[in-house]
Amino acid sequence: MSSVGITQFNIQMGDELTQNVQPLLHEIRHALAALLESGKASIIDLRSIPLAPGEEEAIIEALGKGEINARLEALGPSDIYETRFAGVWLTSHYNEDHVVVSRFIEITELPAILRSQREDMAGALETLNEELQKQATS
Amino acid sequence: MTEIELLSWARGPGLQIATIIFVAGVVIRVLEILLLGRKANLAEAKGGEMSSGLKTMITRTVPDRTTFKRSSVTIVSGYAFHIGLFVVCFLSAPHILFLKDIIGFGWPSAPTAVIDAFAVITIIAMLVTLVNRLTNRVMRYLTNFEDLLTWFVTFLPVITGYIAFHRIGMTAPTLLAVHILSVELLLVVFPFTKLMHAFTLFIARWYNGAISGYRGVAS
Amino acid sequence: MKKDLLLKDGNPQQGNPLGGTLGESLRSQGVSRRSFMKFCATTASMMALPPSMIPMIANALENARRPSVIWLSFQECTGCTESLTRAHTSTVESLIFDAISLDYHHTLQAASGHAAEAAREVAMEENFGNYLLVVDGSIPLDNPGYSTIAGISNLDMLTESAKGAAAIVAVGTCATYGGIPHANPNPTGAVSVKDIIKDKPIINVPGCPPIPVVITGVLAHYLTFGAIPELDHIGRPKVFYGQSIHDRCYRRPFYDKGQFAETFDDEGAKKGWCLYKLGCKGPTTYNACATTKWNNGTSFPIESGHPCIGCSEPDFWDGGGFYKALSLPTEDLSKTAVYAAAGAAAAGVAVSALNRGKKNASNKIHIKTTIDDLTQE
Amino acid sequence: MSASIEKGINAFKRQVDSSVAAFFSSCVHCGLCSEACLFYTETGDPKRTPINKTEPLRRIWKSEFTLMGRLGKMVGLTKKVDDALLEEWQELVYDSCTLCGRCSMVCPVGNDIALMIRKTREGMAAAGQAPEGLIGATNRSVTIGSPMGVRWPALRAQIKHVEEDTGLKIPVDVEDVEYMLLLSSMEIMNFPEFIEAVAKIFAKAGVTWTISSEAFEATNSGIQIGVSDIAAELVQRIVDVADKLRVKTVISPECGHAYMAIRWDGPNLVGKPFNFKVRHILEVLDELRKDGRLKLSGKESQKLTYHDPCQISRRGGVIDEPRKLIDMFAEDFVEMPDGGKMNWCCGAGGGVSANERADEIRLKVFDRKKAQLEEIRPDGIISACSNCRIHLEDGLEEHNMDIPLLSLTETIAEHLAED
Repeated sequence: MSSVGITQFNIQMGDELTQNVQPLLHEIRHALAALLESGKASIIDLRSIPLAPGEEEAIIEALGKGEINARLEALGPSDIYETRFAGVWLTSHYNEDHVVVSRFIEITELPAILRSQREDMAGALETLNEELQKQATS
Repeated sequence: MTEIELLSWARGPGLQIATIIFVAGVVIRVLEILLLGRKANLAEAKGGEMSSGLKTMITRTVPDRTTFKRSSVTIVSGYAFHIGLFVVCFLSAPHILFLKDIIGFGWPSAPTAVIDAFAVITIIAMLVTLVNRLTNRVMRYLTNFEDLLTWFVTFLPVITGYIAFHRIGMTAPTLLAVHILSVELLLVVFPFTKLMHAFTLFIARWYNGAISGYRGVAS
Repeated sequence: MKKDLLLKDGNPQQGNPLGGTLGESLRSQGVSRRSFMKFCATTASMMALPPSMIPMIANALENARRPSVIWLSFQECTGCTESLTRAHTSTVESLIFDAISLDYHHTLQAASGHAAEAAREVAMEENFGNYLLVVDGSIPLDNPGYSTIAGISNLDMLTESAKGAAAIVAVGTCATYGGIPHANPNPTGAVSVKDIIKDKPIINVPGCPPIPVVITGVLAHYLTFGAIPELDHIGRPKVFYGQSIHDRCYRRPFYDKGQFAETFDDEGAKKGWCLYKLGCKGPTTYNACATTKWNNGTSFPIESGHPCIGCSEPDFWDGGGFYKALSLPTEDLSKTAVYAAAGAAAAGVAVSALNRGKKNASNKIHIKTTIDDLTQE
Repeated sequence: MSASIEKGINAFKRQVDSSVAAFFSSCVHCGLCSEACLFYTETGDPKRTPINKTEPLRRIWKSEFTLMGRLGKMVGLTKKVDDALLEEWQELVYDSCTLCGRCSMVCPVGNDIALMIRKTREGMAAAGQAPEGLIGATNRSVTIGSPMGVRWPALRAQIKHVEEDTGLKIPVDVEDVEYMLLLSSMEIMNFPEFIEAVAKIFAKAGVTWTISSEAFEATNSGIQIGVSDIAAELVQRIVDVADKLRVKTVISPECGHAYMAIRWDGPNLVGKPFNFKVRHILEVLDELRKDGRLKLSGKESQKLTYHDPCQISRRGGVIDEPRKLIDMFAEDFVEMPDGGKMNWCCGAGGGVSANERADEIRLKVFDRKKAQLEEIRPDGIISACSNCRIHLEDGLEEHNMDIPLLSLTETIAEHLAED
């Protein structure tokens, strides 16, 4: 899960170590087909898969980068971008030390976390009201 | 007793006890046979005893054509399970490691997929031999408690090994412990039953070959 | 940072143990809904729950109440606490600790001596029947003097503290199965929590130490669902201990192909082959190391080239040697075999002498058979 | 003195040696020997599985010569050997086994089951559990000198006939000759042509030979019934005469078990090596062929096959010699399926033909030979054992099969080249 370039002790990468990449891409393909057909979104937690050193990087590389790239600043940064496959998003949550705390592949039209949240909008409305009131009184 | 304790017992004292009984039993039984002795043959020889005895030790592995035709089920299932047992016992990495620890040298192992396939072959073949034993007229007549016991204690390590490898039903330490214990049971039963044939068949074949070879017949 | 939180919460007088839900608490700290969702996603991942459960987790966490937590340390090395505090020092995880009220932890709390014990007593009294008791370390039964806190024996403190607990989390292999103090010959008569407490739900979180994320994951689960997670036959949460290291190990393909490192510095080791022959206990060890990994998901022992020592299993210390492959006998069998063979050879010769004697006797009493001897009278 | 179960058990004990112990230790009850035994294949009765016939001997081995058996005996766990068991086994050990040894060739663990049954007979006989027919034959062998009761005057008369027919002198009791010919009673009574054939061949080859008036009988009932003491006594008679006449080689005639008795068992029965060689008549003829002293003329165009007598081929080692001899005159020779060392027994050897009680089963198991013959449909069957020959004739007659039986020696004599 390391993305901070830690040198792997003793390990020489070989083809046999990346056996998780292909099945995962197939899983994504199925999920994407399901999304198109029935609108059913799905999420894959990369942390729940036993990955060999370098495999996560291989998957990310295979998915590539698409048109949208969003940066979220909430309890540390998060990177959310659409991969070169439309409808396939990669969500990486970091802590304040920029260490990945969780990483998901989302097969959806738009990751839920990107939408503005009702509670936050309500808060925003309140804040805006307050500020306008303040301006009015001053 | 926790499962790790059980496993430790199986790998430790259990194995010690089983090894003592197995080794001592086999040595006593082989000596018991060989030291009975046999009278020297006084007839003029037509062939060598030693050479044809050694030859028969190997050639008797292959059945003659008519016997094969007449008893194909017995022979094929017997072959399958003996070869399967051999591969599973002596070519799987953990087993080689075990043997290496005792005898001091090892050899390359087969891939687990191969071992797994042979385990399945062995299990099927052993079930066929059991059914054959219970249905074949002659075998049913000859079969006694010992035949069923030896089948069972041989089958046990195979099936527990298979289950342990695939982790079916229980957790790994328990499965491994059960597997090792089943091997210990096999070792303990071995010297006192027909399982001894694994050793004595070479003595028996040698005598057979020697007796025939002395008269100039390849047996 | 987390220490600060803990220290702050270490004083029950300042905290508000059961007041308000987690949602309220977070909002009051100015945490946005979006941040909360990030927190929930990470929590789900941490608890090894499927991402589809994130909305449910969010809902549960929103309404969760902060439980009081009392942490007792007995015969231990503080490794478990170290593991926990060396975990991702992230805001996300600290939120979990924000969500609990750690009312007693004698290593971490600022208070000491009578004041500390008083804090524990107060927390126990105020939250009787509701607090979560976390224990690390084993309990000596031989002589209570082997380990005491403020003059109270571990046994007394445990039984007393357990009385009002809603559930107990045994952290580390010492608390769960006796661990290293329990190892042969077990000089202190160390036992696990489960050996003493029989009437409370106990969650075992073994490991030497346990994976920090697993500790927080278990706490998060309790926090989220208000109940203990599903446990295996030796009390471990199945979500983290449901699969063996071997089954989830990225080096498993090498095992299957029969490619093994034979020594720590051979070609096999360099190529990252399976460590089975070097004594790896992965096949008999149940833990989340292979997926969750350590040090912020950097690596785990096998990935670093060292065989698994099976630290989350009972009696791992007495498992016949860390570097002895699992299929190996734990004692010297060749010597046993040689002695047995030698003894048996003598016995065999003796038995054979009896056999030959018997045959000679039968030859001796044999009288030459004639044609008159062919029928019975 | 008389037979008793105690003597039987003692005899069983004397038979156990390292080979027997190895054999019994190795049996896994696979049942393959049954399919090698014509007494099983033709009756389908599992009792007749070869290894089962050795049960009495197995019990003695187990309870007396194995550590476990000894311990078992102390607590009364071993299976007993008593009169009831032996009586039940008589039919298996004597009537249902010709000691043909086919089982010994197929046993996957290498048990010489025929040898084990032969040894079992020792205990059976000592316990008084031998069939009457065999006891009678043994009695005649010892008292008269031949199982069929043939005495010297009868043979002398046959010799006279031969001399008259051929004009050749048959040497009797001549000293310092190369060969001493033994004969089976069956040849003397039923196939005197054999003596004629040998006389002609030897005359042509210029071989010095003789027949002894004191010990001419080759067969040995002691072997068949399983009493080594008696078998030794019968062998000793031949040894004494051969030594007295100072012959170089004793010839065993066309008889299976006679060859086994004198060639392979003989020295071991009397307890010392012979001063002379023992050869089967076919071996002698093949030697003459090799030396160019046996010349034939004329070929047989009929389809001929060779029936290997078990004790001569599989148990005796004379396998190639008859084939080389047949090759001298046969144009259309065909092997029986399983021919050679794996040939099927005719069903009458090992004392079965001397045991009237076994007559029915003897003819029943002939079906195996019949099946073999039906596969190749020969015009004639050559053999080298009078016992096989008589039984084959019986069996063929029973099934209305008209295939003539030929003696190899006689057929060679018929083809002797006139110079």
